[in-house]
Amino acid sequence: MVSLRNITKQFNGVYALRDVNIEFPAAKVIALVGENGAGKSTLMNILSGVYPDYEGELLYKGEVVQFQGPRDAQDRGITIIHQELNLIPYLSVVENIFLGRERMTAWGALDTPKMKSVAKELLSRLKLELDLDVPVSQLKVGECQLIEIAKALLVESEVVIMDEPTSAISESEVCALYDIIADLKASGKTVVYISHKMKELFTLADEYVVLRDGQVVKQGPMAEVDEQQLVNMMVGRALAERVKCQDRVTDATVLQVDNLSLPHPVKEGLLLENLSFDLCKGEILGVFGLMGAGRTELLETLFGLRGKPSSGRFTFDEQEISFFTSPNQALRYGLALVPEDRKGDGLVLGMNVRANLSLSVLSSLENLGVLADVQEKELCQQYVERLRIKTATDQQYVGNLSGGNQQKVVLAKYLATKPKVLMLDEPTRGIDVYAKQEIYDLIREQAALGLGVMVVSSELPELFAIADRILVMCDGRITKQFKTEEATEETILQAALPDQ
Amino acid sequence: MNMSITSYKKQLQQLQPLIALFLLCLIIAIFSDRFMTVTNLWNVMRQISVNICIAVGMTLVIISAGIDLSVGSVLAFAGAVTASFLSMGVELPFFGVYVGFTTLGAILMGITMGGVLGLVNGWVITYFKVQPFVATLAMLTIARGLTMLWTQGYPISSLGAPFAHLGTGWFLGVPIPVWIAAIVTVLAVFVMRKTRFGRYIYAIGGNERAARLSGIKVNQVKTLVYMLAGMLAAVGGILVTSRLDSAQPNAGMGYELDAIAAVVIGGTSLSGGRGLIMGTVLGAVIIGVLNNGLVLLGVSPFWQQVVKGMVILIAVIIDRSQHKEKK
Amino acid sequence: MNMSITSYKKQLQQLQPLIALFLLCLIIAIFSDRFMTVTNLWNVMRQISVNICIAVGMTLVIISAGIDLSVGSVLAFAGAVTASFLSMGVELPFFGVYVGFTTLGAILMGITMGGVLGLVNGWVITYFKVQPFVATLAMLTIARGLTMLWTQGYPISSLGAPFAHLGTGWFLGVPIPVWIAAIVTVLAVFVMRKTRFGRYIYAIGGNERAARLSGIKVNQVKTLVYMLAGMLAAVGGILVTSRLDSAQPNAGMGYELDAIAAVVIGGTSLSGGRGLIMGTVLGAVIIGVLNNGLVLLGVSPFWQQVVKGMVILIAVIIDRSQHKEKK
Amino acid sequence: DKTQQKQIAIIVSTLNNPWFVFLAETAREEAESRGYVARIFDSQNNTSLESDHFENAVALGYDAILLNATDSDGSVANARKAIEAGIPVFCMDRELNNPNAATSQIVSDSYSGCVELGGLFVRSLGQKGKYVELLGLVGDNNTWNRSKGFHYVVDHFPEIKMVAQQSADFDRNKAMEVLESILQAHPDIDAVFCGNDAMAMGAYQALVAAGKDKKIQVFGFDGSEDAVSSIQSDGLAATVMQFPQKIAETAVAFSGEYFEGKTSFPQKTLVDVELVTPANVSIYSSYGKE
Ligand SMILES: Nc1ncnc2c1ncn2[C@@H]1O[C@H](COP(=O)(O)OP(=O)(O)OP(=O)(O)O)[C@@H](O)[C@H]1O
Ligand SMILES: Nc1ncnc2c1ncn2[C@@H]1O[C@H](COP(=O)(O)OP(=O)(O)OP(=O)(O)O)[C@@H](O)[C@H]1O
Ligand SMILES: O[C@@H]1[C@H](O)[C@H](O)CO[C@H]1O
Ligand SMILES: [Mg+2]
Ligand SMILES: [Mg+2]
Repeated sequence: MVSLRNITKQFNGVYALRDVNIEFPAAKVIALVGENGAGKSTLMNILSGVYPDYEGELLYKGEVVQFQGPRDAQDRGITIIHQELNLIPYLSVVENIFLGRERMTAWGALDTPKMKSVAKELLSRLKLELDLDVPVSQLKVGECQLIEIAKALLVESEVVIMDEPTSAISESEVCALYDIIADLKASGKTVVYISHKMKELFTLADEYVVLRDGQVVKQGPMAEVDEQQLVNMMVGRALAERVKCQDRVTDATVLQVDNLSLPHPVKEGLLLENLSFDLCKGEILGVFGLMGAGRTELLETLFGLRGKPSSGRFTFDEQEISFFTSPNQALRYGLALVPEDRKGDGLVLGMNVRANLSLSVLSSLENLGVLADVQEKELCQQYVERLRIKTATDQQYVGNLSGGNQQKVVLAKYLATKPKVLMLDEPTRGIDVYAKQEIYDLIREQAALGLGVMVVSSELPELFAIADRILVMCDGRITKQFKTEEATEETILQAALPDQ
Repeated sequence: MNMSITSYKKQLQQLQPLIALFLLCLIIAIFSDRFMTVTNLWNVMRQISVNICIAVGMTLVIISAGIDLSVGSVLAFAGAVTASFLSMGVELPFFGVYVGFTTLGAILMGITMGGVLGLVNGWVITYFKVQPFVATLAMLTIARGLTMLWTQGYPISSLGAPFAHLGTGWFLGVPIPVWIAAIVTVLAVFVMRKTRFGRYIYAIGGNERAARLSGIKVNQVKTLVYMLAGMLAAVGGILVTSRLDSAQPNAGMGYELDAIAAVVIGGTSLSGGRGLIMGTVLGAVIIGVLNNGLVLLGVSPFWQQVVKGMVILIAVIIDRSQHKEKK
Repeated sequence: MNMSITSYKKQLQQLQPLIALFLLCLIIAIFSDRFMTVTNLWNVMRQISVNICIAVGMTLVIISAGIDLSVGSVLAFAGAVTASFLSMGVELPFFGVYVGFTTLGAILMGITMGGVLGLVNGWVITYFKVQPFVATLAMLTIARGLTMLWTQGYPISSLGAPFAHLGTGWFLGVPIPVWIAAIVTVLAVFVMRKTRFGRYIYAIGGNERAARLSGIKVNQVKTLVYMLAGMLAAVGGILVTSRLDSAQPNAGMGYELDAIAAVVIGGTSLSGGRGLIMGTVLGAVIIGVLNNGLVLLGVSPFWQQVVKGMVILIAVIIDRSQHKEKK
Repeated sequence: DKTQQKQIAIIVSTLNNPWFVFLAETAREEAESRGYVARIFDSQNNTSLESDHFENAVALGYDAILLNATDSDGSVANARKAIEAGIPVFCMDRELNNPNAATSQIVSDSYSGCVELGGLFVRSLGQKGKYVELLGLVGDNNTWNRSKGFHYVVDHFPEIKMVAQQSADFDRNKAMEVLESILQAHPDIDAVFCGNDAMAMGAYQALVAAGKDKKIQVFGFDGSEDAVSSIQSDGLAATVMQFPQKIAETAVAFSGEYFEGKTSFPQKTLVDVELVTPANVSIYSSYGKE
């Protein structure tokens, strides 16, 4: 269906892709894999017309094409679901789905009823029940991602590219997507599927293509490789086996929450209801839940971002505190939060690595009110080395780093505050296997130094890999607490599902 | 954050500025029995119709996440162009038969000129990627200079009865400027709610990148928006000129701020992506009633400025706090 | 996109406006031999020192992703306050001994007043979450009204030799207003590069939420920024008053636009997060040289406006296109 | 009996210039002292806003309007509106270009004042020298009447040369900045003629800063407080005293006569102006005589 011939793309003289040659056959699902920054998104942006300037040739149905823009590619039958969400926050669900492809009445006015009925049908295919008139800004990331999928399905296309379509969707909710991909395949369409979740790839894909540093490492049938081989090809080396060491967990409680309740900001009722748990020094506490279970709210409430809870007691480092009222206060006491949305909440993209890294600790880098450049530089160097942040210099714009390295910068920023408790919200979202392992190591390392750690994650394997204990949340309540070794996927999911 | 363009009725009910307007009217009516008279209310309506025309254009621009500081100067330029074409018509007596046509022709020339200046704004913004604030700030100066050059600094007066009728006449018991403002409003509401173009303006203001990726010709839409804003400013300019029977080279100075104030009081956020035409109209009415009321209540001109600034602030804060609750 | 706060030297080399300034000076010097004289250059410097003071404050505000439209009115109010305190000092002859102190005291009162109005701006913006454009637009009106009330519409003149010296005097061969502008600039460069506060301003402008999550007291920093902008506007007001030996109630009208133009020509983006004080100073110099050059070249006042607008546009476009290449 | 009280609207072009504040305040005080209700409307130099004020004044049933027009042409339609509604309009200071547009116009005799000033100017320069003229708002009749009166005399002397003519909008700060730049191009001038005193003071301030205030003579117009005291202390060379108080009083008096039934008024009443020089300055004060 599509052939890429010697595709090369540079950004400011740096190669993102170099001489890439790939064939995408019809009626197949092709997994495109690679580490963060390998060039997957860039390649797909070329294929879908987002980047009209590149070297090399694009063959579509046997003829050379040069798309002028995304619309051009779409009209010829190539659709993409982008890695980042591309919805208009204040437009409603229907309005977003039909954006750029509105149905009109004979009078030339927008045909809203028609669009609603089509949208309804589309969403039911995705097993998503939503008020179509609600602005998407009120939806959660996962729901938005499903709307992106619906949007792409609206267009009749020959090639559908999905760039990490499930990064914000829990495993239990991707089944609908699997069905849709199967349908597409059955009707002869080509699906290019990008994901860091190995399990999905092996379920879905017929073929794989591995990219590393902007070059194709290998292309072949999925059946001929196993997970370990694929990972090795991506990374270019074998990953070491890791062992958990449990003996770092102490019994010194560092954080304790009793009966925490938080009112819903708009509706009647509670967003968080009677939560009680504690955390010890050196312990890694995992928090699991489905989309919208209230995990982010919990962390943000503790961090002082959500205003005062309506009830509850909070003990931190043996001091009883009536909950923090601002991140500033939380950080001063030694509670840090690595937020879920690293670009939106974690980083100042227009500043360089060094300025981002030192942002929370500038007061300790002052000399008579003047910032001490040397100390700042040293601090930065220290963390770049310790966390193995891949950056040319610490003067590099943080926006130019790969996702995994951005995540490490956020992590470093909060570690630099020398916290007693570190909370991480989806710390490895959209991050490749290798970088993931590195971040797990870092988390363990910190816990071993006596830090209390809370990790919110939607991926069970992740929690099984690092957590000592797992809290399960559902609808703003804690439904179960497990010691990791006593839990199974089934028991956890059971606890996470709302009991109708 | 309930400003999506759906469920329009629900939103209209939530138009916070209505409360502000109601309170304002009440207070004025309590202290001045002149306020609630028919002539006074028509007066107020006629006075705000220019601001409504400009502010409707401004609303489109602001919803698209832009801003247009040049409207006041564009208004003056369009007024001057119209007036000079009208005067030309008068100077040639053998064209007398075509007076009707000439009036219309002059008006069309004025609106076209407004559109051209708006187009230049749009072109500079989309083609050279200059921020709207800067591009239209430059146009504010340039168009004022052009007006001065065109008129040589002198007003152009005595433009003839048919033209003057536009600004001062009545039709079916309603002042003509009010008709014009009403038509502009209805058209704009229709465009924003019922057409693709309107939808695209919301989309671009909400997330320009996403709009582009959805295949919307962002530059084209934006350019058109600035062109429309220029044309509506020109309509305002023609009304002003007609009311005064004279094109003033310094007309419209500072009108951009009045228009922006109307938009903002009407609940449209300056960050784009949301907003309602009806909100802006309400905002313009509030400002008009306020100006009228301050005079009726005999507030000294110096205090008027202080009070006006405070009322704008309070209106916006009321609006904001209501939204916050909803969030 | 090369406006991070690192590698300062590299950035200074890249200050695009320098090219614009150089070209401008060249053109003027070719056509007028009066331009490159010492007195004329000091003159230009003295004239722009007020705009530099205001524009430096505006730069802080804009880097924090805000805007301050009220500076012109705040300038007038501070000037009026200072002048009236000075006149009071003069009216009481038995305080004669303290004239020196009274001058300083009046100046401090003026700066304090500017700070207070700025504080109100900051408070409205951070506490009520009103958009800076709207909050300072309201203040523009309010502060003008306050000035009128304070002066009752009459200028306050004859403020005494020591005070007049501030605006007209020389020190070590350099006009005192130029000294003041230079000190303001140096302090601001220092604050933005070398202090925590400066870093926080960049961070807030770049990503306010990330800044808050990093433990920065965002509201406090922002309030302080508006307060500083108010104080710097007041410094400008005191200079204007001293130069004219009179506080004019209508002083400073439209100065916000000049200040914003200086910031923008200097390469600071209105979306916040980046920008350099030195860029703004350059921008102010460009505007000053342009104004001076247009008069020296005998350009008609009407054309002056057109040319000014175009030059602003061209300067910004040059700047922008250089950045784009780099991107 | 409050309903029987006559109401007078005083519509002024702007309150951003003390001259108009004084004019408006005097008119109001005068009207109130005669037992009328008087209110000031500020047009902010905006003819359209002035139009609003007229509509409001008509709707509110004012009995007379004292107008200081924003524009000699642009205000004609506004005044006519009131006249058509049966409300008399008395113009103060600024003249309308249509003699029938107002009930009566009371203005300073700017032209002959400047003819006189021109004579003094020529004498002071010894019939020889270079000068700069700063014009007021170019849309205002006063600006041109003053300029024309001045040139009527001065242009007869070929050795007196005008080297620059610029507008400074009757504004002190603008005048200062414009003159600072002009001085660069023409450092050797002997005098500056300004269309009002605010500009004269600004120009003078520029000369002080350049150290040229003793060499270059500045001539103004108005008789503002600043200008009078500057002449007293050897600052300005001369100004022309207008009597805004007299203008205002006449306008109010005419309104009173109108209320009593008089219908015909002189189309134009010229209020005399007087030359103020260091020799006679002691008998003058702000906008009037001691
Ligand atoms: N607009 C851009 N400007 C500069 N560099 C860019 C740009 N977009 C991508 N890059 C660089 O190109 C390389 C490839 O990036 P790309 O986004 O394609 O990676 P990816 O394989 O999709 O990674 P991920 O798994 O994190 O999504 C990276 O080094 C990235 O930093
Ligand atoms: N500002 C808000 N206004 C209204 N509802 C909100 C707001 N923030 C969160 N909610 C609601 O609170 C619930 C919990 O959301 P939260 O983001 O904490 O979920 P989560 O468990 O972190 O899931 P995920 O991050 O995977 O989406 C959801 O039902 C969400 O709709
Ligand atoms: O006569 C007045 C005064 O001269 C004033 O200074 C400016 O406006 C004119 O109309
Ligand atoms: Mg990617
Ligand atoms: Mg979450």
